Amino acid sequence: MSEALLDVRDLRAGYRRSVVLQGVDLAVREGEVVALLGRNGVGKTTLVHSIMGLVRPSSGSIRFDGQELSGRTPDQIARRGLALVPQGRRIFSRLSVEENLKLAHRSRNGGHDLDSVYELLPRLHERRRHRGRQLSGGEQQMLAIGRALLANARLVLFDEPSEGLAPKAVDQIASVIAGLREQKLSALLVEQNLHVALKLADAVNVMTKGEIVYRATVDEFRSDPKAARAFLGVGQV
Amino acid sequence: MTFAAVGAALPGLLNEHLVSILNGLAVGMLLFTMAVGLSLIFGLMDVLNLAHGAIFLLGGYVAFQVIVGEGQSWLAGLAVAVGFGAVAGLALGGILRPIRHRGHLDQALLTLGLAFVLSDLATIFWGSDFQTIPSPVFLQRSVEVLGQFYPAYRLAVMGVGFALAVVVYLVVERTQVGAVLRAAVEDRAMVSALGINVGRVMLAVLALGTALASFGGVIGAPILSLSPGVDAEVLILALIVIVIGGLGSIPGALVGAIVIGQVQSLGTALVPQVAPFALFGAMVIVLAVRPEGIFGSR
Amino acid sequence: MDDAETTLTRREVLERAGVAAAIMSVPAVDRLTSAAGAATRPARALRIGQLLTLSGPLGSVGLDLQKGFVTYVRQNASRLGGRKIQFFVEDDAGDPRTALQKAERLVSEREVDVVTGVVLSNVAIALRDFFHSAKVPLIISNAAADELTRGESSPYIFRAAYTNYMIGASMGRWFYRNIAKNNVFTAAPNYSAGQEIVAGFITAFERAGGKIGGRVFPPFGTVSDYQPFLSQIQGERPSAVFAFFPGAEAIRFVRQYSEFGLKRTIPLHGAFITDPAPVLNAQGSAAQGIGSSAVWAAELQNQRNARFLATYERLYGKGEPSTFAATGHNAAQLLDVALRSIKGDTSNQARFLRALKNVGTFQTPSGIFTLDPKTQNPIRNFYLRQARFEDGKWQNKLLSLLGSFRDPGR
Amino acid sequence: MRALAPGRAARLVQLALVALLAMAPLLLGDFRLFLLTEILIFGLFAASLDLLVGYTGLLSLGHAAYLGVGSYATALIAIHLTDNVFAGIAAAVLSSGVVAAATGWLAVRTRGVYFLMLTLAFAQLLFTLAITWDSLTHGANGLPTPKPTLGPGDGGGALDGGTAFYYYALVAFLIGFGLLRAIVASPFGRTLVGIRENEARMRSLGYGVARYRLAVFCIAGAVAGFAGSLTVQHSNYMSPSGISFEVSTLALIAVIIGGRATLVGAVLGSAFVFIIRDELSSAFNEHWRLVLGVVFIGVVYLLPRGLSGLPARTGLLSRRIQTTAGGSA
Amino acid sequence: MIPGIERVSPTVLELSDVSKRYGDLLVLEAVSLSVDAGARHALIGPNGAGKSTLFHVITGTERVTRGRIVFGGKVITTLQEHRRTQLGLGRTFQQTSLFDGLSVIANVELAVQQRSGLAHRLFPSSRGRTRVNERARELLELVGLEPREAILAGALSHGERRQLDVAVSLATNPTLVLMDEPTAGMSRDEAMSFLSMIASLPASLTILMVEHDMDVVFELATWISVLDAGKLIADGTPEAIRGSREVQDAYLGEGEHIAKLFGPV
Repeated sequence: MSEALLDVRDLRAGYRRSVVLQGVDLAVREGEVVALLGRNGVGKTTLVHSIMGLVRPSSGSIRFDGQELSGRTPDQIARRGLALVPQGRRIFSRLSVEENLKLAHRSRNGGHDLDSVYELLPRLHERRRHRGRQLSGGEQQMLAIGRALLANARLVLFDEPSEGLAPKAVDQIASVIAGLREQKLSALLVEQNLHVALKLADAVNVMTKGEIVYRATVDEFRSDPKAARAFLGVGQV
Repeated sequence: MTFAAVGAALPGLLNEHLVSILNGLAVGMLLFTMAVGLSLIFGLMDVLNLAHGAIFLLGGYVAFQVIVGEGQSWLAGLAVAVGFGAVAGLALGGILRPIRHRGHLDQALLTLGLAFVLSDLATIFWGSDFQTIPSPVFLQRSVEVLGQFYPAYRLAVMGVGFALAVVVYLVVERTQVGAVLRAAVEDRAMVSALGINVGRVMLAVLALGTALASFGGVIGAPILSLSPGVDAEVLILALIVIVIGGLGSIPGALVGAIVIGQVQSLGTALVPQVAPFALFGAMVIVLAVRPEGIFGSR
Repeated sequence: MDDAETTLTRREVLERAGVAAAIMSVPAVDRLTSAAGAATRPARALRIGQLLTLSGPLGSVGLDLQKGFVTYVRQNASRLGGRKIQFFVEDDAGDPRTALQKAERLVSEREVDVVTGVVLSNVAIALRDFFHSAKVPLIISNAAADELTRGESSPYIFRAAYTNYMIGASMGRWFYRNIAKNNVFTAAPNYSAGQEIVAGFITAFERAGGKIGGRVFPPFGTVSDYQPFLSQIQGERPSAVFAFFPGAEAIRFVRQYSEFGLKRTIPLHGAFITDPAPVLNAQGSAAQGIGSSAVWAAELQNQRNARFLATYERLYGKGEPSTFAATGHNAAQLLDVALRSIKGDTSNQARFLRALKNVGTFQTPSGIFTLDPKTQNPIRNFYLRQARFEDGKWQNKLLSLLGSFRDPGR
Repeated sequence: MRALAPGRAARLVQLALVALLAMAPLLLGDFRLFLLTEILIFGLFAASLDLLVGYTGLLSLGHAAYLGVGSYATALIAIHLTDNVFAGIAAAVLSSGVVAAATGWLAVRTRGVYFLMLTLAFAQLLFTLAITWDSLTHGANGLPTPKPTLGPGDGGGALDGGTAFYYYALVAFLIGFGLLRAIVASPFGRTLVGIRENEARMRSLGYGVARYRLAVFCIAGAVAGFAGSLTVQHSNYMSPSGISFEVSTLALIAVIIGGRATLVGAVLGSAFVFIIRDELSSAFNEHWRLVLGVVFIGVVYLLPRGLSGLPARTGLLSRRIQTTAGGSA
Repeated sequence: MIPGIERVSPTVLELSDVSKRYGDLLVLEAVSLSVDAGARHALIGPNGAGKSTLFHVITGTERVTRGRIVFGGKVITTLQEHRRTQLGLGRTFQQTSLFDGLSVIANVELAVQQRSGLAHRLFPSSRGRTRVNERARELLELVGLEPREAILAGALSHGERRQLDVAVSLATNPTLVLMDEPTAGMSRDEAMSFLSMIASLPASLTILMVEHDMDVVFELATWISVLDAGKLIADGTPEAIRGSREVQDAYLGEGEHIAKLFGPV
């Protein structure tokens, strides 16, 4: 296949003293959803933040559509076509739903606009005048997704979208993402909920201790006895 | 709200001290122009701009130079001063940039040093004598309010202050620009991940805040007179206003300004002996009861 | 002498050009004379310390005192009592503790023979014990605290200006005769100068037969807005108001008195409320017609005043001197007259002090001037001046002589 | 756990400095000696502020309040009771400590900007009180006080003349400064640094943080009061301007310029401020503030550790710095 | 509790019926749990299970909404954090929380002096100081940081910081140490050496840790409690937990059948 849309090579990054990413390689091709699994604290969010420019990598490269992103600021990266659905949603709690959405909006021909997002996520339309802090967790997650859609990005980074949600809300979010996948959305999906990840992704990467230690298609993963152990970080793979 | 409560509790008070109340509003509105910028800058950047008073003073001097020195119109003076304030804000942004990563106390210290330098530069250019900008000719009269005379200029200041409060409120609460601002106060990194250049937003807010301070210096000059020392005086008042109202809150700045205006005016009228203490007393009480200020959130 | 020159030259850096030029020229003259008379080894130059408030809101007062002093010196070939002189100028920034430091410097490092100046009362009070125990004469050219002429007097402290009592008292009889007899209100900031000036006024006003209606004392230094006090005055409907406010407070009070409509119905007059020129300019039309007392006026028709005005103009350009320049001039003249009586010989300090104390009566630009040997404080004329717009600018114009006044002492 | 275990060389330097200070009257003229006395007293005041700003991380803009309380206490005792220096000092330390306890009770509960504003507010309140309470403080005119005496009764052993007072002030300074040194080197001082570095962790280690903050606030206040007492005894005068905003600001500037959390830096900074003010005020008229402001900005920018951090920066004396860093840290 | 396994040691910490609610969100639901003296007790569970909250109510950072916490025979349910520490409840932090501007030994001394009652002393005896210093050295030796004692804590590596964190916690003389994800962010080597350090700690010390790394858990733990969605779903020896179906479901989601989850390590 052609060159990947997102191509991360030997990426190292960290905070102050601790090196969190110790040489990560990862690729997402156009129209593909790639899941990134791993327990807490292995560096998944750091990886997402490095791609988005929120953490400055110490070495390695992040190429997006052939261009180097490493060293650019988050706003520059966002304008090149990446969007983030962050861990913990990070909704602007004092802004209304609609203001949250408008803030993220970058128009593109044939892309999403406010109406199409409301159509896709009708709950947001109902609550468009409510402030961010008045939403339930599931609604906030939808808003975070809506924000990413309105950015009309070419690649969306989902950071644990099911985290901290009630089972019903997890199902809803999962079906929204599944719907987007049908529309050929390219995405990197960080998850701890294996069930959700396996349902939504084309390929799976497992990360432990700042490295990707396992990579496979979803089908391979399901049938591989080492897979679950890799996922749980039990024993060396 | 304060207004209504006072009026209801003491029916006679309103008539007897109407002028004091009115005047408290005028003083409050003048303080608001100063405090709102200070508060916005703190809310967004975590920088307590102790040079805000110096910019107030310099803004007044710049307008004085244009209006009295060059004989230009009041409006021209105002425009030049506001422009000057905005440029000063941009410069301040540039100066603060290298120490952004240090704590906000270091940044406060830097602005304290700037305040020293700026106010001294002002005395080099304009001396230490009092300089006053006469109020615009059409406002140089008194208006009768319930049998007492009241300076038209102060009514105008009050009106402009209110208008400014409304405009600032609307811009921040109702426009896209304002939404960016509110969002950035809450989560700067996320705003930038949405593709918005937060650095530019912060510069804009700095420029707006200092332009407002400069504006305050111009409209305050006919009332206060400009001289060294006015900068510290006004800065301390504005700090009290935003601490009472809650750092970073626009409604807080408005309410704080009105409260302090009334303490200074109505308070002096009612209990002149206590008034000098009331200002700081009010702040100590607010901080003791509600440490984050009336509208503050921590 | 080099020392003097460097001191003064350095000052020149940021000094308003006129003064600097004038001061600098003093040692220049000295240099000429000392070169010529090197053989005769004249007595060393008289070292004069000037302790003035030169920065801050009252900086212009200090500067005016200095200009007046220099004007006198220049009128007399840069000599006092026949002696060459050397100036050492220190700025107290209006702060008593700074003043003490500067006084220490003048006395112990510069070894001055006499100190003049002092703008603020609290500075003068702080300095009193210092000069008393340092045994160096101090000629105060402005600070007017009563106590330095009364309970806290010192044989080393002389005054060339006035006491607060005199400032207030000068307006009493005139007010009774020309403005109002009953229900007169006083307004002054609540600190000692305010209280003392008001007390002086009330003493003289009541002695003339008047009755006071009430007193308003807004807090000192913390009020930027007099509206509550003005409303109070308005509510009491007095027949007239006597007021004293210093500097910025005078600007605000007079302007607001007019803006809040009091001026239409209640006449306002006072002491020092439309002085000096920057204050009057800032007050503008709000000051129109206000009468206040002063120890000097430009229009005074006497030979000495004419010379004073001419020299002043030559040194500092166009622009009328302030009354502070006049008291600065008085201080220099007081010193000169005393020195002349002992032929400029200050080697015997007791004699020098006696000469100062018994300097007696002499003519000054402000009219006849006598130093009361009992109080070491002047007996002098006060004049009534009125704020008017004339010749395209705001001015205090001489109206009449209020009389000659003295402080009763203890 | 000797907090500061400076090498023998550093101790020699200290001894030499003290010796130099002791010989100052022989080396300096009257005015310089006067100035040095002022610097020592103000330096002690600034060092007490450093206890808050540098060691505990509390930025106070109103420290002059406690200096002022001490000054007024001493002035009033001297005027109404006795001019004995020890009575004056006792009254100053006690009263400023008490006022610091009362105001600190509220202040230590706040952080950052709020702490800054509260301390400023207390100082302005006391300033206003000093101006208004005419019957006690003589208002803005201030209180001239009699010369202090060392002996038991009034008039016994008057501290007359610059040299006598200088030695008295030097001893007082060394006692006060030594006390501060002992405090920062003590477990208590270590506790303060711990609070500055990581308040949450201190709590989890079982420290009641508020109590320690209050304690240091009181100590800093009492030492400031001590310096206030010396101030009055030196100038024989006290007025509200001694509590002014500018006094607090200058002390803060001295601490920052000299270097936070060094104590010696506070004294050095005071010397720097005084020299700029007194030497430049003749040369630049009132514009010494401009010079001080520029220097201050430069220090904040380039020398976060102040002038006393300069040797480490330039590589000079780097060995000494290392040993002290290792020992003190 | 798994039948057949007897608990013989006395209980150090006992939670009865502890619930915590944030607004509408019930984060902990009637959790009852006891920790035995000398245990190496691990608390595991998927993300969002409420482990951190449980931790916080034990340390006192948060208050319980309902329930009772008994530590060392004393009810500490409403006690302030620092008071709990004084009773012998130590902790390490998920984000290592140290005094970066102080040397390694000074970090430990700060903790030691609190326990020895020296903290508020202005003029301690030199014997007192020496005792504090000696005790701090002992602790550094215990965690293997002794050679680094003069370094600023801010200059340590990540793994070393964790070691120091443990030493600081031990300095408060705890009977129980709570460790919040002690190996998070460590490389594998660091984690393993950290593990052996923990293993070498005196057996009298009780440890309760939240940990994700199953290697660490099964290597170290003598007892495991599993939390899911705010409820305690399993509690037992490592062997018992390995076989638990509920635990498997909690981790993988119901109906995900993937090979065997916990094989022999």
